[in-house]
Amino acid sequence: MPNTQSIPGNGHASSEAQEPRIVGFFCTWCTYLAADLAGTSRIKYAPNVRVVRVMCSGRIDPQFVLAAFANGADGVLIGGCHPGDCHYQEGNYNCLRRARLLKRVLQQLGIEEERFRVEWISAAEGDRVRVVINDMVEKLRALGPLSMKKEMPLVNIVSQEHAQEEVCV
Amino acid sequence: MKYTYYPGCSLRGTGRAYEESLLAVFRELGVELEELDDWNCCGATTYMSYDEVQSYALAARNLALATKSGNDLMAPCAACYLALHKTQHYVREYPWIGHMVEHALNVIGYPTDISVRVRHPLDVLFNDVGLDAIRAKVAHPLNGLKVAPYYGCQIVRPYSIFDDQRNPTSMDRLLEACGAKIVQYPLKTQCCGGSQKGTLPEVGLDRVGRLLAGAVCGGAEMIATVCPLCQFNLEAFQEEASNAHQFHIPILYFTQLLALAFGIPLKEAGLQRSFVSIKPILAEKEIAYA
Amino acid sequence: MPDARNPDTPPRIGVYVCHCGTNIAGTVDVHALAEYAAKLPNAAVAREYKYMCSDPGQELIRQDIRDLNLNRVVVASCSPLMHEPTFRGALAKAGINAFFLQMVNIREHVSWVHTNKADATIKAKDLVRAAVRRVGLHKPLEKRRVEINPNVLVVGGGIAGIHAALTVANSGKHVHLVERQPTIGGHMAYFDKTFPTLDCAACILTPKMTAVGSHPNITLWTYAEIASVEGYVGNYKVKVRHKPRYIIEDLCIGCQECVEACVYKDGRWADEFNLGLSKRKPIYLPFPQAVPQKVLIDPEACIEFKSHKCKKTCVEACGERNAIDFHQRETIEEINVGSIILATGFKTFDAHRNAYYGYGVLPNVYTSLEVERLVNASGPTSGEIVLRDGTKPKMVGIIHCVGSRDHNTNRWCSKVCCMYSLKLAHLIRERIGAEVYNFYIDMRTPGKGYEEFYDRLLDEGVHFVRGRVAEVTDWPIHPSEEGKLIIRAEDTLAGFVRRIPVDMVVLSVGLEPQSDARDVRRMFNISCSEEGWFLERHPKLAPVSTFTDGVFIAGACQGPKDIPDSVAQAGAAAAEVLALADAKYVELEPYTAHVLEEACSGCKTCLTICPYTAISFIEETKKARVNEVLCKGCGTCVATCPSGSMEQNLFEDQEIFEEVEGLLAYA
Amino acid sequence: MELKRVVMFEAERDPAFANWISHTVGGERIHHCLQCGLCSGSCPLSLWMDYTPRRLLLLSREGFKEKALSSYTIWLCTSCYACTVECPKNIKVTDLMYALKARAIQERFYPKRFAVPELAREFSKMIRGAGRITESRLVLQVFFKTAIWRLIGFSNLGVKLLRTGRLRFVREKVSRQKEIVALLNDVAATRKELAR
Repeated sequence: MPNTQSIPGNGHASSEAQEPRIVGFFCTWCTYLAADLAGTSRIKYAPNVRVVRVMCSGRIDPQFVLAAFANGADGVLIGGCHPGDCHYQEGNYNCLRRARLLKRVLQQLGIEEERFRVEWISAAEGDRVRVVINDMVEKLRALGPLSMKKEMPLVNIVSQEHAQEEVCV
Repeated sequence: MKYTYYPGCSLRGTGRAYEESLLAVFRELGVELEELDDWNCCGATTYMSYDEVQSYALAARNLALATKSGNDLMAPCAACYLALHKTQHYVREYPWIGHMVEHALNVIGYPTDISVRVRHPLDVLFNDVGLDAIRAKVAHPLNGLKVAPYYGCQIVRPYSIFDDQRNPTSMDRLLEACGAKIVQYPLKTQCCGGSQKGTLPEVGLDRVGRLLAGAVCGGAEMIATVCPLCQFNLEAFQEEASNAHQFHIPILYFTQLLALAFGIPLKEAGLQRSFVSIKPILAEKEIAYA
Repeated sequence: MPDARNPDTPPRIGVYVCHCGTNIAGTVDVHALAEYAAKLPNAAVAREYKYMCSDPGQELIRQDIRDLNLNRVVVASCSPLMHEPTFRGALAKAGINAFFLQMVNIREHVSWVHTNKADATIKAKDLVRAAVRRVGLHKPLEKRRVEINPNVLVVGGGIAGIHAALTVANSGKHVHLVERQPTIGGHMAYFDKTFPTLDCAACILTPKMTAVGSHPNITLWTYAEIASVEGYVGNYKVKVRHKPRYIIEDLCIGCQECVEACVYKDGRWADEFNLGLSKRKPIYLPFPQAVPQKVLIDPEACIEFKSHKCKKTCVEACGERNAIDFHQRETIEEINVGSIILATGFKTFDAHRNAYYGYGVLPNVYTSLEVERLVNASGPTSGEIVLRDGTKPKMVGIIHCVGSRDHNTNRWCSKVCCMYSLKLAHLIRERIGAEVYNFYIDMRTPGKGYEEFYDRLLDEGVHFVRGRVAEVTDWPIHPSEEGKLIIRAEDTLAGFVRRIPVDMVVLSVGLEPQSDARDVRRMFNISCSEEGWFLERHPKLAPVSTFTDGVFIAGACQGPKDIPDSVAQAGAAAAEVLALADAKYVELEPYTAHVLEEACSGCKTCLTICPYTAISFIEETKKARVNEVLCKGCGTCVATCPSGSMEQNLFEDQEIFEEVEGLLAYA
Repeated sequence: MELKRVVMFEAERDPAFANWISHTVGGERIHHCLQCGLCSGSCPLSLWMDYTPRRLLLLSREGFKEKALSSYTIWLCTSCYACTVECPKNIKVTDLMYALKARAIQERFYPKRFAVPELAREFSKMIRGAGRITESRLVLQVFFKTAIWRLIGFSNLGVKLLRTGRLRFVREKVSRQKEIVALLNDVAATRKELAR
């Protein structure tokens, strides 16, 4: 249900439109906390990432990622707990398994792999947030904006077939 | 086994014996050394204090040449060894240095890949050749000759690549394999004074004196070195440095001791070049030699 | 946007932008942000205010909810992990469901991490827009209530664990105290005196230890470890691994006749409690005041275990008490508790790691903990300060910050070393009148009576050299140094290097996390700092809580701490635990998953995915069902369900899609 | 004995110098120095120094340029890297010594006929000219430039070296000298650019 109502401009000048826009899906217990820690430690990093908080990286449905790309994101960053550290025991492993499949799908869609990134960042690694985000922004700047039509009919089919694979895994 | 060989300036001058013995030993071990094509001075520590980046560029030229050759690069002189490693670290650590060096390499039409693995003979002999191969070659064991192993500073600091930084032992093990007895030498990684003997004599002399005293008190009959400058300082200024003790102790390159044990003729290992003749001690220890 | 599954329509949303003083307003154009928010679809009102979390701030929201009958609220302020409960409370108070709230983190994620005001403001706008779109879909939710098991587990029998256990037990709750060593007491039991008051450690610790041993409400598990932890706040299932002592604890009365009778007439094995400075027998009591007063057998040392040919004089001595059991096995028992206090303590820095101080090479170089034993009346020399050769040192050097404040080892200040170094300096000076040199970088004596103690040491004529020691060597370069240990350091206040010959060197080793801290952390599902210290929920406002409800931390496992601080934390943790237990029940977040039965194809994928076996398959309906009490709300099953027939409260697909589109949708 | 004013006025500081040192290679962490003196303690030559390395770092960090550059310490450093390895705050002390040396040479902050800087200068000249160092020639050059009498002290050493064939006057040289010159020139050039 894409929103049809017109939305007032948020101040994005055309020049900034060139700046890569990244959607981050961070798990509450590790990466989101790490980002909070970066804040309390006043660590500075590029302002290109918009974070969506989920309880666990295991909650992240490949459709979220595809939706982000479909809606104009130039990159998607998934942040979860280090392997073995998941607050829910193994959510991050499930996340990783899906991410692997998703990478293949993105390939087929012609989306460069640098645009989709999965990082394990623990609650203590505030500075790692800076490193990862700055690095990703740099890479995406080099790549330039993602050229793709706004409509992406594939989305649901794709996630379905991926789901089938998931079952067979 | 094949390595690109980077002699460095000293091994063509005061450090001749190092090169001679080194080549002899590797020949004996059947390890091929190919001299780096048209190598230049590494910049050493001296150039650092004149112009840092230029010295990195100098080292980089050698590294670029060596990388092309494909084999590991072997640098016997501690100063070269460090200069090469440091360059590789700093072009990575400081992008602006990397930029300047790459630019310079481009200008002279060189590839900018300087990632060749830089090795020290100690490293190669201990890790690649191995103690067993060494033992197998020993013809004239050193019959418990008491040796103080002196590593000096720059092959263990600031980067400890193949041995413990505070108490390196690779040379100890190599010489033991040749039948030498290693004496306790706590000063083994202290500085020899570098070029101080030439520039600030009293300071340099003080260093030399301490190091010699350390070895002699430890009961050493000989000091083994891995660096031409260390060897030169410890050997050339023994009389001047003599204070409480009268110093008269042979200072050999560790490769010369290996050569001895392998039964390589003294002349081929540059052993005639040392100021303190080693024949008396060889006789005393009944160590055969050619 | 009004959504079929969304009961009340249309959303009337109030957006509230917090200045947080200048914390946010300094970097984000809060005024522009509020103006922008006001224009967003479904936004009924948007306001900015200095401190939204303050009472007037919350009142502002409540007022609007009543006057403008808002049914959704967006608060753009700090991290939701900070104030979400606060604002949910505000909503509830104003009579609408607490979960009609969405918070936007424009402090930790925007104003504190960005510098360019324009960029920061744009980011804030995007986040607010997304929240406004998302919140419209929020559904009314209720928190779940679960009963709380009043029993408490305390892990670690050091001073922190002991104090916590006693406090809880005295309130009438039952405590399980689990200690890895064969006795409780922890590091404090090693000490002779405690700074700055110099009261005898044993005199103040032993009574508490015995109290634990005899307390009716405390089950003491020594020589035991936690094997596994399951469940959630209020209802934890914990498995305890009980290592064999080869002594039946209930039968042993601690008479130690067996130790007397052992075929080995005197000790031959390094005595753990004296850090190897003395020897013990294969059968032994850890130390005289050990609690419980039960001996144990070291199978590595005991002949019977090696050859089965021992005369077993110990068994004879034990007589009809029959407390010795060579065939004892490890046992694993399960206990149920409602909350947990971790007080697993610290370990001291391994002095071997600093090669230049000669520990392990030069015989007269000791660690501070070893010296604690040397000066201790119950220690290997019964309190006589003598070197390994039996002579009294005339000159002693105490080196501070060994394994502290050093990027090559540990970066942190270990907090207690300055003070315990002063204590040891005092004891050495007092007992044998030796000249004592302290080598320090900075003297750190904050604390009640600490600076006064430092003053006292200066009166006693102890020397202080400001400089980090470069080397301890037995290599003399001056006649006066023959046969001594020479300490080389720059006297940074004098401005030159000094070489000071001494007879004894004391390395004031720093504090480190336990080597298995990370495993423990995983088992209890809490976080660690990069160094390995357990992470508190909030450094100031929740210092003994963790991010896992019902699990609390106390003492040095959270960071270097002295005895008073550890005890204070233990008390605090005990209070938290009691508050929880007396609440009888706890409210759980409602982020659980549920099955949309009409859509469920019964493929069972979710069953295999759920780590808590919270999903079961109902045969008659051939559909999956989620047990909401077991579900912890990770949402993995939702993302996995092939038919999209799983949903997670507050993290529904539609809500997240809406948020994502909101983030990216701008004209 | 003479009375000396010991107060240092803020006006005597050179903030530009302080800024330079903290931006030079190895200086990035100089502000972390907690003045523990481990560098001095681990330095084999500190006993000859007027200012210990620790003090020198402090003086440079605070911008007391004259004091720092006219200190003997920088010339005593043999770059054995003990300080760099031991520093608890990972400050690259050795590199700072290089930086100070280089600066002192540029600004001629050293006694006349002083050997260390001359060595550096001659060394660089020889590399420019030959790409390699011929030790014998270098030594001679330096001594002519500094204190000729030292040669006498060395004469019998010279003989020994000659006898053992270790003093060779044949000029060591690279064949593609142009490359060396181009290399060095380019670095100088790029530096000028960066400066601009």
